[in-house]
Amino acid sequence: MSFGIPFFPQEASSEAGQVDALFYTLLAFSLVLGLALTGLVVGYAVKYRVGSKADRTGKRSRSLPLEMSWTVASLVIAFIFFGWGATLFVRRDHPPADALEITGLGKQWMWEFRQPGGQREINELHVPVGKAVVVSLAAQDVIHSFYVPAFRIKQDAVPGHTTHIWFIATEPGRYHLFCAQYCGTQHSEMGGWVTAMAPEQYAAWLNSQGEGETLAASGEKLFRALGCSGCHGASSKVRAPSLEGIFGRPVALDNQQTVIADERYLRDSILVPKKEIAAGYEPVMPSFDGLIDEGELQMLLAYLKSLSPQPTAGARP
Amino acid sequence: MSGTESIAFDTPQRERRADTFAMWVFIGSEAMLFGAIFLVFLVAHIDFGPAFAAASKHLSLPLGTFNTAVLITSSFTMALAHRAALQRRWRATVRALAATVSLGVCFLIVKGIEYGNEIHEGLAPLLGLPFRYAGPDPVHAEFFFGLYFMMTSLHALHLIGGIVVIAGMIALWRTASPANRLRRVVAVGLYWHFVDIVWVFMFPVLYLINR
Amino acid sequence: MSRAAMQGTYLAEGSGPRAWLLTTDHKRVAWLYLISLTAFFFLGGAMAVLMRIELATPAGDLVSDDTYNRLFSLHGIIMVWFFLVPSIPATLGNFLLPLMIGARDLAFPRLNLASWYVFIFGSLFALFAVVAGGVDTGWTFYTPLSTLYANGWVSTAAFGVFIVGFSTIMTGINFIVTVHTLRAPGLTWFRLPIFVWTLYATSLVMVLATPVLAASLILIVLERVFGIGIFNPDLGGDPLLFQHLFWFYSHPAVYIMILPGMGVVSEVLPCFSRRPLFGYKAVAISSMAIAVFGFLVWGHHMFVSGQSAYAGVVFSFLSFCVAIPSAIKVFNWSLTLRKGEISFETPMLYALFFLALFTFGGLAGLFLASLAVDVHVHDTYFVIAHFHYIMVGGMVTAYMAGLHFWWPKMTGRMYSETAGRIAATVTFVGFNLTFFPQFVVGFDGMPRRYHTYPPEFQFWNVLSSAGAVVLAIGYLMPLFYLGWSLFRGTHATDNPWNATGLEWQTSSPPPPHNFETMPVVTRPAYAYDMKGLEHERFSPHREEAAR
Amino acid sequence: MSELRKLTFGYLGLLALLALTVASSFVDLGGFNVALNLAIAAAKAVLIALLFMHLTGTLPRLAVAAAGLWLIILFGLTVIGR
Repeated sequence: MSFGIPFFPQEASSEAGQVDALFYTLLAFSLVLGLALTGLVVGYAVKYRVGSKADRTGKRSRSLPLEMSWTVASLVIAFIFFGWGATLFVRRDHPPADALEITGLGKQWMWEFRQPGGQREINELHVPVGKAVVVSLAAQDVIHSFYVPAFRIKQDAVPGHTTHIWFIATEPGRYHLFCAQYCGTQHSEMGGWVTAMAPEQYAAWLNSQGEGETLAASGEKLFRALGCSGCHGASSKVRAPSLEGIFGRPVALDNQQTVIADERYLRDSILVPKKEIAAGYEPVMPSFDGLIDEGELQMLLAYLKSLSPQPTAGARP
Repeated sequence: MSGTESIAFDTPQRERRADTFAMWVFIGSEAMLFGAIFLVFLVAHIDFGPAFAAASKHLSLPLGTFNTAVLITSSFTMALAHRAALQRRWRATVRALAATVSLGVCFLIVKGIEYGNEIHEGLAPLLGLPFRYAGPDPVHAEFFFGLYFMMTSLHALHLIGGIVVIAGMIALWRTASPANRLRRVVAVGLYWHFVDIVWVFMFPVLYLINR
Repeated sequence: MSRAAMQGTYLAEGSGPRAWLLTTDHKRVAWLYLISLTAFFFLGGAMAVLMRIELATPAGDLVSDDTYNRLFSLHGIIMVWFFLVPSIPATLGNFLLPLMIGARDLAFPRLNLASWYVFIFGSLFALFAVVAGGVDTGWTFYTPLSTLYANGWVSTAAFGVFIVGFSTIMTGINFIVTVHTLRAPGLTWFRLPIFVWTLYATSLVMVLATPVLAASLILIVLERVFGIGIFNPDLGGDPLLFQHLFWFYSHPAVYIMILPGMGVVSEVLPCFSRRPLFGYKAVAISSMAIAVFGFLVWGHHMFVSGQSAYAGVVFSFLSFCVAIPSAIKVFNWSLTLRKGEISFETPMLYALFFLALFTFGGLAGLFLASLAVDVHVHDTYFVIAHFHYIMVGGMVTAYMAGLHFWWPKMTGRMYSETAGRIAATVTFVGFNLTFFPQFVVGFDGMPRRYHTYPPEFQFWNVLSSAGAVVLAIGYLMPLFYLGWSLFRGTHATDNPWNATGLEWQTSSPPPPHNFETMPVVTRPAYAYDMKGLEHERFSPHREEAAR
Repeated sequence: MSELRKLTFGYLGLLALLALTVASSFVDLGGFNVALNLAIAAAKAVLIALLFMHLTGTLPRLAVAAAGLWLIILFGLTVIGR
């Protein structure tokens, strides 16, 4: 920050420093190579300009060893950068087991978040510093993208899919939250702030917001209201699989395959129940596609997950 | 310029070689178009296999099979036209071309009857028509019928294009030089066979899902 | 000036509108394209300038958000499909391909003219959408925004682009067949000028990728008009499938755009350094490699879209691979200058600026191929800067290089060399001032397609907007001095740059069927070091200056 | 006459393959019905290309090979990407 002109973005997450390390290495490499080539071209242009006395004798036009060596060198360098970037990237899929789970729903043109305790926020997201936070993202209408530059993270929220993003905030402060995927008229106004707070302050803030109903509790009510419990409940007449502890468990299907009951499976089972049928059951479940919206689906998923002993870890694809 | 259509060529032989090649490149391009459409269907089929299989049973297998046979026959007559044109037997060529066009029209009529039945049964989710479907999972059955109408009408459009071109060729038959007649028969023949091949894939993909 | 000098050239063959609008001469069709594409270039450019003026302040004070969204959508649609994709192939390529391979015309002259009419029809169709109310989906037409929520004339615009696609395919087929069947005796594949190689590679991409774009656009129209839910998750569709289909075309499309530019530079650099192209075969083969590899990397537009991490890793790996052929080309171009006799006429200046801008734009591509960094800069101004460095800094600069290089051949006239050099330099300065700040503000986190933005980003945006004005001046200048040269320029000789290509062996401008006697080729391309060419050098400008 | 013979045999072969593919759809082959149908369709396409379309010469084969390769890319990478 010099004269209020931002040259570099703030680093405020555990990820930021690592991404920047790669970024600045790439920057240094690009500058060295780019300037070297520029220097070479300018040097040649001056040395061999028309009428200069430079020595132009000797064979040139083609040199196999030279061409081979820069091809191989480019390949090696490219693979180093590839490996480095990919290693950092695949971590996105493995949030720590004890992460705090917040749901985020993108709609035209706002972000709606729900804390694990049920507190609702619009265009504001409060998170504790030093603790892993997973935001599971859904979109109500079009594709949106959850982007916090200071954390160096971004993830699209796609209608019909559940996606995740996780981070550990390291510096208390208020950071921009943007929607990075063009989503219609007020795209540039969609966003707000992420506030990272010390854990004690975060706890105090949560208290001041009052105890809301947790997402899982809302989901349980919905589970009854939609009649799911009529078949999946313990005392039901229709034979349907029990959902106790379903999340993260392998499920045998009637086509001799086995899938892990992850969020994708649960979502599909609610919306497209005929797609994967648990072995030994009749395909009698109706589809809830079009009957519940993304927010309600998030509640149901939260409830189903809460029925498993280890709710967050491990089972993410 | 001895009898070439384009001033770029010096002999009709070279021009015909270029024509044939151009048609094949065009066919490659068309193959990508239909490939993309088939990909869309494949992705949906992976997601909703059972619903698609159930919906597919509402299509008319006898009419579909009959139409496939009609199109294969039209390809055969087109091949006969090509052979006759090579031997410069022009009357036979025109007859074979006319047979090809008639078979193409026959295909379209049968397809029209199929469409009519499906619209009558309420299986056409188009232009605000009501969708009445008795089987399980009507949402994705509707999706199947949407894809079915999209794919078959795209194919029918290609067929109509071929029919119009062949009909035009027959109408202008007298004014064309022998070299041009042969060129046109070869070019339109390649196109016609390609449209046939597209249907050869479309038929099992749409009509024969886990029947 | 004198009618006599034009006697016997393609320009003298009738001059009424009929003679031009019904021509099948590839040289005249090239002019039809050149005029229409220039109009589109300035139309799209005007929209860009309006956007930059809006972005000079953080608030949305010049135009409303809806208007702004329409501006960038149309800027993208016009620049990509009505300018960049056809630009070099349909103008310079159309004019030069038969000349360079020693043919009387393209294989299918009438198809060539038809392609122009289809282009005009399709682009006017799309322009109608603009007049009627505009499109606010962005040029990418992402679903479900474009299918369910956008309220502009999306179907009309998409259909217009779809029609223009046919014109692209026609040109592609024509070029491929021409290169295969109409090369002059002795002109083997490895004697072809690189420009022909790149046109061939580009045509390949046009023919194989455009139909997939056509399919995805048809599906959008069908979904909007008939309600078939192919990309609508509520009806069972998948919005991400659209992105796959769209980028299967649109990533290779950037190679459609840049490959011919690479070809132009490969002609200009050897000519003005009087050296054969360094590593000719490597450059030729890497052009083909780019055309093929270009199809394997589309997933890098979808790293944060929710596709599997596994796919992300695969696509990132392939993206790094596609960087190799481009790097090889840059090395080869640079080394071509070695031991040359370099002079700095306008085409050469543009070519050298291309080299610089393409190199830095390409290096920025490494950041985007690198997964973890892409997550941060994806969909920000960093991406905008990257592709403008390639598309504008690279492609448009190469287009200007080619236009100035072959202008004497096309018109038989010379332009003012001083004006040309000034324009090239103004463009280079203006370009960097416009787009370099966007790298910084993108890394700072400013997302693309933002009508308003947080005030701390203003400094960089003001720089960028100021640069846009300079850049606009740089692009307007050639309009005047080239236009002036058409009527008042000195007459050009047949080979003013003393270049080696076949196109320089016929008169300037060429006769209607290109060559009085069919050429026979006995030398490799760029034989600038062969006896008889080595030190001879003739430049009308130098003579002019001496006078 | 052998040319005509070839065309006729090709035509009859196509009809036989059509009958085969329709018949096979009435038999449950587990997951292999689709694969069999596509294999038969491919066989029919090859018959048409070779006999009716005279797919000979380097250039046409080049065009077909290119389209085939690009279709593989399109299908392969899309399915991986999902």
